[in-house]
Amino acid sequence: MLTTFDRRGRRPRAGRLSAGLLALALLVSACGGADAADDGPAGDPQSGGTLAIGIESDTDVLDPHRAGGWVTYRVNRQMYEALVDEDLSKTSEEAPIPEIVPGLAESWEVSEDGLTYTFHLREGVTFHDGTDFDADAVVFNVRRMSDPTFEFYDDRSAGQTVFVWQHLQSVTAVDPLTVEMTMKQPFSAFLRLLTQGGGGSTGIISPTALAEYGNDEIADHPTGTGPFRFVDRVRGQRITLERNEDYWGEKPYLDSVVFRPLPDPSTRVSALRAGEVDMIAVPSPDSVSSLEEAGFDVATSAPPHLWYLAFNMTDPIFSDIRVRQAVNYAINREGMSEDLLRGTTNPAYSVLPPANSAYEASEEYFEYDPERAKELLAEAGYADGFETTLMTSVDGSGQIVPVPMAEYIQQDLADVGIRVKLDTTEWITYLTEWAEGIPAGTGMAQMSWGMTTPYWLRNVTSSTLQAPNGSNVGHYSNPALDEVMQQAATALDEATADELWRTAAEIVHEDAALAPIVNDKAPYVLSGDVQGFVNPSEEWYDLTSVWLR
Amino acid sequence: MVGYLARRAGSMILVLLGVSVLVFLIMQLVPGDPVRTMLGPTATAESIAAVRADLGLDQPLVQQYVSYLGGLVQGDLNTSLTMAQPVAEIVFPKLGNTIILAAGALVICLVIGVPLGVLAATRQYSLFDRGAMFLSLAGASVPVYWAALVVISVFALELGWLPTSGMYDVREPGGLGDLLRHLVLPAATAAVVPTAVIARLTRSVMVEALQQDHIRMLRANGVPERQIVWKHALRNALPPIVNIVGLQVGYLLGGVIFIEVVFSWPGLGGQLYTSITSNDMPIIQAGVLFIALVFVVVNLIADIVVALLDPRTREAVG
Amino acid sequence: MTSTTLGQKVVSPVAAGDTVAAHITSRSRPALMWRALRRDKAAVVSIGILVFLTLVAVFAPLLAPYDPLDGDASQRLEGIGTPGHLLGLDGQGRDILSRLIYGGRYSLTVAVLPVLAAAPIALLIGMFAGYFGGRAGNAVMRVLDVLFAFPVVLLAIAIAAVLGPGLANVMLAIGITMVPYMARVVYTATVQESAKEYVEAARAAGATQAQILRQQLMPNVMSPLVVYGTSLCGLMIVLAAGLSFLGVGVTPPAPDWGVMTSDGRSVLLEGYGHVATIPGLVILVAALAFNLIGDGIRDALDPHKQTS
Amino acid sequence: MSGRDVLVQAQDLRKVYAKPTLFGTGEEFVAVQGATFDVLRGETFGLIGESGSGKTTIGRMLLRLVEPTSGFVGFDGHDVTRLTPKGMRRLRQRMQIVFQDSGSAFNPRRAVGEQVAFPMRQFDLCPAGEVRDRVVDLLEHVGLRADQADRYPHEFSGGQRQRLGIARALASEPEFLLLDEPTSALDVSVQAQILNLLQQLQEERHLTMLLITHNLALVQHMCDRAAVLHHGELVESGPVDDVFHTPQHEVTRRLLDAVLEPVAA
Amino acid sequence: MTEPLLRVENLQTHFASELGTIKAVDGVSFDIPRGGILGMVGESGSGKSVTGLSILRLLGSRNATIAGGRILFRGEDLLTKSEAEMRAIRGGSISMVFQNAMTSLDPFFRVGEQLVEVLRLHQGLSKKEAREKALNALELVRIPDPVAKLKSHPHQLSGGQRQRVVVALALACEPDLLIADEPTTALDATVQKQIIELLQEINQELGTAILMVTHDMGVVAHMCRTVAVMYAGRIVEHGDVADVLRTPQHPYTRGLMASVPRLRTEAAGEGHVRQRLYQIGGSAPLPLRLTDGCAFAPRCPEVGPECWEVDPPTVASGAGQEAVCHRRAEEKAELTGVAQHVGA
Repeated sequence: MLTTFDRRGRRPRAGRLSAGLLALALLVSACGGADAADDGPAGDPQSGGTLAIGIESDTDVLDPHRAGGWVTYRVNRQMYEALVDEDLSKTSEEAPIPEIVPGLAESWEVSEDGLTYTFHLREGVTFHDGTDFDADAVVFNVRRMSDPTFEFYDDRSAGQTVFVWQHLQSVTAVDPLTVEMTMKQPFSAFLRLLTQGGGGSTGIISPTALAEYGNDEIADHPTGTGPFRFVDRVRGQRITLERNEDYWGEKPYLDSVVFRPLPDPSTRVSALRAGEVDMIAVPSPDSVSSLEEAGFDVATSAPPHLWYLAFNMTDPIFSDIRVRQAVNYAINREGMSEDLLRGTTNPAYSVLPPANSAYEASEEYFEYDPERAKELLAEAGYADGFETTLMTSVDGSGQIVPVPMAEYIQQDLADVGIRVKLDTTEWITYLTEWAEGIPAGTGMAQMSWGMTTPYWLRNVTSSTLQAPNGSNVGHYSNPALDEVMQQAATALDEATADELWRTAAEIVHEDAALAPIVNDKAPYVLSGDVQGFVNPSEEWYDLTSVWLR
Repeated sequence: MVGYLARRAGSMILVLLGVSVLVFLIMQLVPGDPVRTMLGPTATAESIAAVRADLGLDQPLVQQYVSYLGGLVQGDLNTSLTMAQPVAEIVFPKLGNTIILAAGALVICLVIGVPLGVLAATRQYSLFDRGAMFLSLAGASVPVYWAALVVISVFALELGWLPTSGMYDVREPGGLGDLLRHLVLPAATAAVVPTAVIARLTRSVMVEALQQDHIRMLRANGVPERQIVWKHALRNALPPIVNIVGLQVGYLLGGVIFIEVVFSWPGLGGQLYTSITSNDMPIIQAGVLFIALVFVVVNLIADIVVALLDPRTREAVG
Repeated sequence: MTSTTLGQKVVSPVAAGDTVAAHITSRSRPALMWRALRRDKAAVVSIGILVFLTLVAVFAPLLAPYDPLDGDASQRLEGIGTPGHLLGLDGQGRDILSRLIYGGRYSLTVAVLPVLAAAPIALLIGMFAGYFGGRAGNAVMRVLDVLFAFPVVLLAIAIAAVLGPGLANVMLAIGITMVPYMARVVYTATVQESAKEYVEAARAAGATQAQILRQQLMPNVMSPLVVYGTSLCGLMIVLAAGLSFLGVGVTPPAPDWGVMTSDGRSVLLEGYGHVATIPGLVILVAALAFNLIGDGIRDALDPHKQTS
Repeated sequence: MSGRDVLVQAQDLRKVYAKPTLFGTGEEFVAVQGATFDVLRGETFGLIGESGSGKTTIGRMLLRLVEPTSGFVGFDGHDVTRLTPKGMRRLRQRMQIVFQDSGSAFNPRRAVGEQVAFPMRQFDLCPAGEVRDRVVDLLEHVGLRADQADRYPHEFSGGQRQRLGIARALASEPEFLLLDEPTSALDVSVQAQILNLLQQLQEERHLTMLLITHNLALVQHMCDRAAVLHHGELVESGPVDDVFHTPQHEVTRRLLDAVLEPVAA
Repeated sequence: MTEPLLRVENLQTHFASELGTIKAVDGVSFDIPRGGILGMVGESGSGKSVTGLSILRLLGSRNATIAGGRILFRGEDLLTKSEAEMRAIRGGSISMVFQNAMTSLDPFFRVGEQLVEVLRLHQGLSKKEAREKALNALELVRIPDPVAKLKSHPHQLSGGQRQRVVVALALACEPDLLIADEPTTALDATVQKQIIELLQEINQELGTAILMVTHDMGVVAHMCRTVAVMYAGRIVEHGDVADVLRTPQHPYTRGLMASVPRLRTEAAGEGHVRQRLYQIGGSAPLPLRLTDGCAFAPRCPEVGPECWEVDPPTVASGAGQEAVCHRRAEEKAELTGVAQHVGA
């Protein structure tokens, strides 16, 4: 959905008043003077101002290599850049998958055999501390993440970014502006992974700063090359960034950006309503329409996000494909998206999220059909249903509103005779338990995840990545799928790879190995003053284009 | 006095040691692997093992505890597992914020709770007394987080008098005035339960104080009731009030979690809650230890104040 | 007997004498207490409320108009007075009234059971430390000191985090958390009672330590414990609700009142205040009732009130 | 008097308390020092002193309800201070105490009959089936009614409670009765009732009694011999007539002088 | 006849209770002349303390009411005064000391501060003047080292000293009447005697009239000029101390006098038979007054049928001694009958 630039209202007040306070409030609004709606064209972008963003949790470390999670990456991304970037200036409608564009590397070549990547670096780029950006800086950073023999090797960075560097053989500075990376095997997703930030990201840190502050302290002194530079951070209160006046590219309009962690959804919405922040992430679904009514803008997108269930293949009930299919049929994804989530998500029928080169709409799979589900259950010998457990977190990054959603599923499944108990855990604990694999006795586990590369599918279905050695938490194993995914991963060009990934996705669908539920639209709610914000097909955004009216 | 302080300090250290052992033991039992959290779902078993070894989490428990204690003695509070930042840098500012919130709440408790209790006591069984005591009980029975949201909705959104959350304006962090504006709502909400407790206690000790023989003596000497109540009876009732206020500090320090969450107050309570669930041992250890320390010190001060208030014990302390 | 004129034998007191208490009191202590409690209107109303809530919870299947777990998402968040749904529907389109009716099963259990379970433990610890004092008693009190220095809510969260969420675990967490507080009440009472002469009299009559503890002290330290425990029940409902709010409490979709409140808070400011407010008020009423009963019992146990 | 043998013997009794201050234990405080006296079988011995003179502490030490810091207590040949807990419990059957009525001498939560019965059961003095009858007998003997056995302490007046206290003390059929200010909280008319009762019982049961009081008239009325205490030390002792008529010590003289007789000037 | 300093007429003080109205003081009348000392004796619950408190209207409890009568102080009825006027009287012209010296002083304030507070309140003195007068007051009660005592806290004083301070506090504003409610009960015998002597001296030196409420006939004997014996809310006998103690008329007074153990003046000798004390059976009733008749009837050794039904009459005997008793009335009637007979 396109961001609307010209909605009325700045810092509108909430309209509903409790009866007892009506008179008082009327008095106050009379004195204060209600904000007049100032409709009209947005006008030309103008520089200046401070943008305050209410984010859904405090951020992790401001060290791009070490940091995990989207929330942190959204901050780090404004300060750090990787060799390769994604074009985030287009909405999901304009570009369902962000295009890979030059970042700190102006251009690159991949050898025929897919093993050697040569990056030609941008000239005249300096880090925020004045250090020049060059090939040595790149090598320094890559070795920090991947070379245990390196003085500044950091095992946490390595752990976070292993998905990027797992096939790296070596990295060398050919000349001050050229870096060469050699792979042990072809790795078609490599360039896309360089742009990702869900886990660790590959933003380039000033080697001078790293050497000065060390691996642990660098997070307190973020020093990158990005459009914004770090000002200060008061943990739990704010992170302030300011415009990098020396930025090599298009300079931001904003003087500064403040990220304010507001973990409680109601508080976040309140802060926006009260004008304390200009923009919030993850509004509670129920607040979206009333915020819109109150004159706020809602920017949604179609990021590579999938809220899905993994089945426990070691469970005697769920090892039966008919049961898995029945569950898939029994869930009313439309209803959940529209009624419960108030249109902040789209129903998901494909295990590959839309923002993905291999995505194709696959509605033929598992459209809501409770009768079909009952039949399948009867065939499987569960005419009277059965009892099972669904594990879910109570909150967490990208989880939307996991408990109400799980309750929704619970009710849908109850309609076809499956009696579900919910096992709810706080996010971080849940992550650990989830990563250990679905325990015996529990039939399903919920997670939300996704990447713009279809390579992601391997994470959750490959038999080699069964938990606890990977994220295939349901211990799904399908040799045919493994084979296809191996080919896809090592394919030399993206087109071939995508074709293979589509086949892989089809296998997963056929086997009903997962139950995709919804794709988040990642809504952001903005005050009418915020202009130029683009919500792209990613879990993060770029702030250089944003300006304040 | 010196001897007394030394004894109390000794027992304080024992209490704190006990607290640290307890925290350590409990946290061993909390499920969830901090390293897994740290490295995310794509991390491999080897990289996890490497980080665990790096952090010393693979050592036997006793050894972990001893080395922790060793560090503590040298003033080293370790580094947060999830935030990769020295614990002191995280815990101290947040402890400071929590203390600001607790102090704000305490001021409200005292300004409202004590007079309410005194007035109720002087009008024992009157409509005012019953009303005030009923209200204070009701206050103590309200789910705080719900009350917090109602308060935000009324005073911040409907009326727009005060900010909804946070400690400072993020765009232009102001000074004390800005802080105070942000403090009012969370402090008032946090104060509800302790105000009720203090009001009720004040009432009951004042009722007792007003029944004492010397109060009758004052009445027999024609001393005006107001002077009797506020000068003599309250002075006599003060020691138990001071004690309960000390205990309320403990409640406030640990009990403001809900307030901190709803008001996004960057305090230690909320931090500890997150850290418990993410198994961030060093933060929890330090956080709980410092809360315990503040609690113990505040109560020591309360004891000393009580002793100083009472001329019968003043010499023992002074 | 020589100089007495009236007292031929030792004379029995006559009916006109004795104290006020002797005239108005009934036979047994509990009956007396009940008599005093009955005069406390607030306590009587509170008992009525709790009895009502308990009966409603017990007969929930007969009373609830709908399944508390089954909702209709298309009607979600409809307000109070929706046809067929007196108190409206929640975020899952479930009937709030039905959930409230069933919710008592969780919330009232959470309120009462942990306190009941913690009481005997607290009694044991408190009486031991209070009566024997000395080194062992001191050691016990120092351990309690440690627990006091540990903020209650954090301790409950930590224990709940260890045990995992769920009704039973919440109760266990709350129960454990409350032991030191209840033990201190018992301890104080024990120290006070131990100094009284009836304990000395029992000792003079050859009572063993065990007899003194069980027969003499226990009945007397029970009453402050009962008073405190009753008030704690009120606090426990609120605390349990708080734990649900933090996600370490009773697990959804159980219609626990705390869960309901925390469910509703995300829409509290969106014009659907009823979802959180209705269960919030029920919690308030129930907690208040426990507190008022606690007050009532305390007053009823107060000899001054019994006789005046 | 020389014909009678010694039942209770106190020798050089000493009790030191650590003076409790607000913060832990402070300086020591000598409550009793060098108390030596004998109580002869069948007599009433008076222990006279003002408040804080240590008279109550001495009484408690005789019954070993308070552990003496040093000194010796003999009871009919037993070394009370050295008995094992079990031996001590057995001996308690023979020595009992009546407290000053402070309202707390009875457990408020148990029926008084039960409390009077306790020593009977404890010392196995009669078959379980007869306990109830014996309690009723005893209550009636001290001037209470049988139906009052099921009542609770607060339902009695001060005088009645003192009768109960006497009944309880007698329940174990003791030889020695320690009376700790038994009438100081009572009105004079009730005091007379209680004193008469005690005298009557002493005659019936050949009791040996030790009366602790500050009331000299009471001592003269009740006692054969007496000792005067001052600041924890015995300043004078002997037959009541001697002590009262030829007081040797200034303290005794002062106490005698302070007695206000209800006689018009 | 000069007007008495205090005249209490038919005072009725009632307490509401579950059992009905308790007439704690039920028609009590008495006079105290200027400089006089009246002893008011009775057992606990007889209404003697309530009488004292009623005069200053210090009953406190909400279920206590003064239901009738007049309290004339220097001719003015205290029951018609406003609360503010009463405050000026309390501690000013009438003051009161209570039973418990140990707790009658505020432990948190210095002796001097407490004296100064009262002095400034009633006499509007400057701080300095008040301090001087406070010192005078302490000197008056013969406390050793009064200058130092001004700076002492109550807990630093002995029981006797504390009671002296209480007396000083009561006398600081030189009242005309001092109501002393069992001021020596909690004190040791030696201290009791000192305080009684002190009160006597003050009475003589300053002419302060004293209402001495006590249960101790010994105290009455040693300091009072007149005595009123209360039983169940009524005065059953009053008169000069010498008369009442020597020839008590009411059976209750007689019983009271006989039941107190006395110090013998002569040695009893070895092997004497111990005498029993006289004892009044039963215990004091609750003054509910459900029926007419003598409240003492159930315990009276001389009780007759009319005692249960008819309120007893007041009988005078000798110089101002009066008792309220059917028996004495009968006897007197007989005597007068004899006298008349003789005279005729």
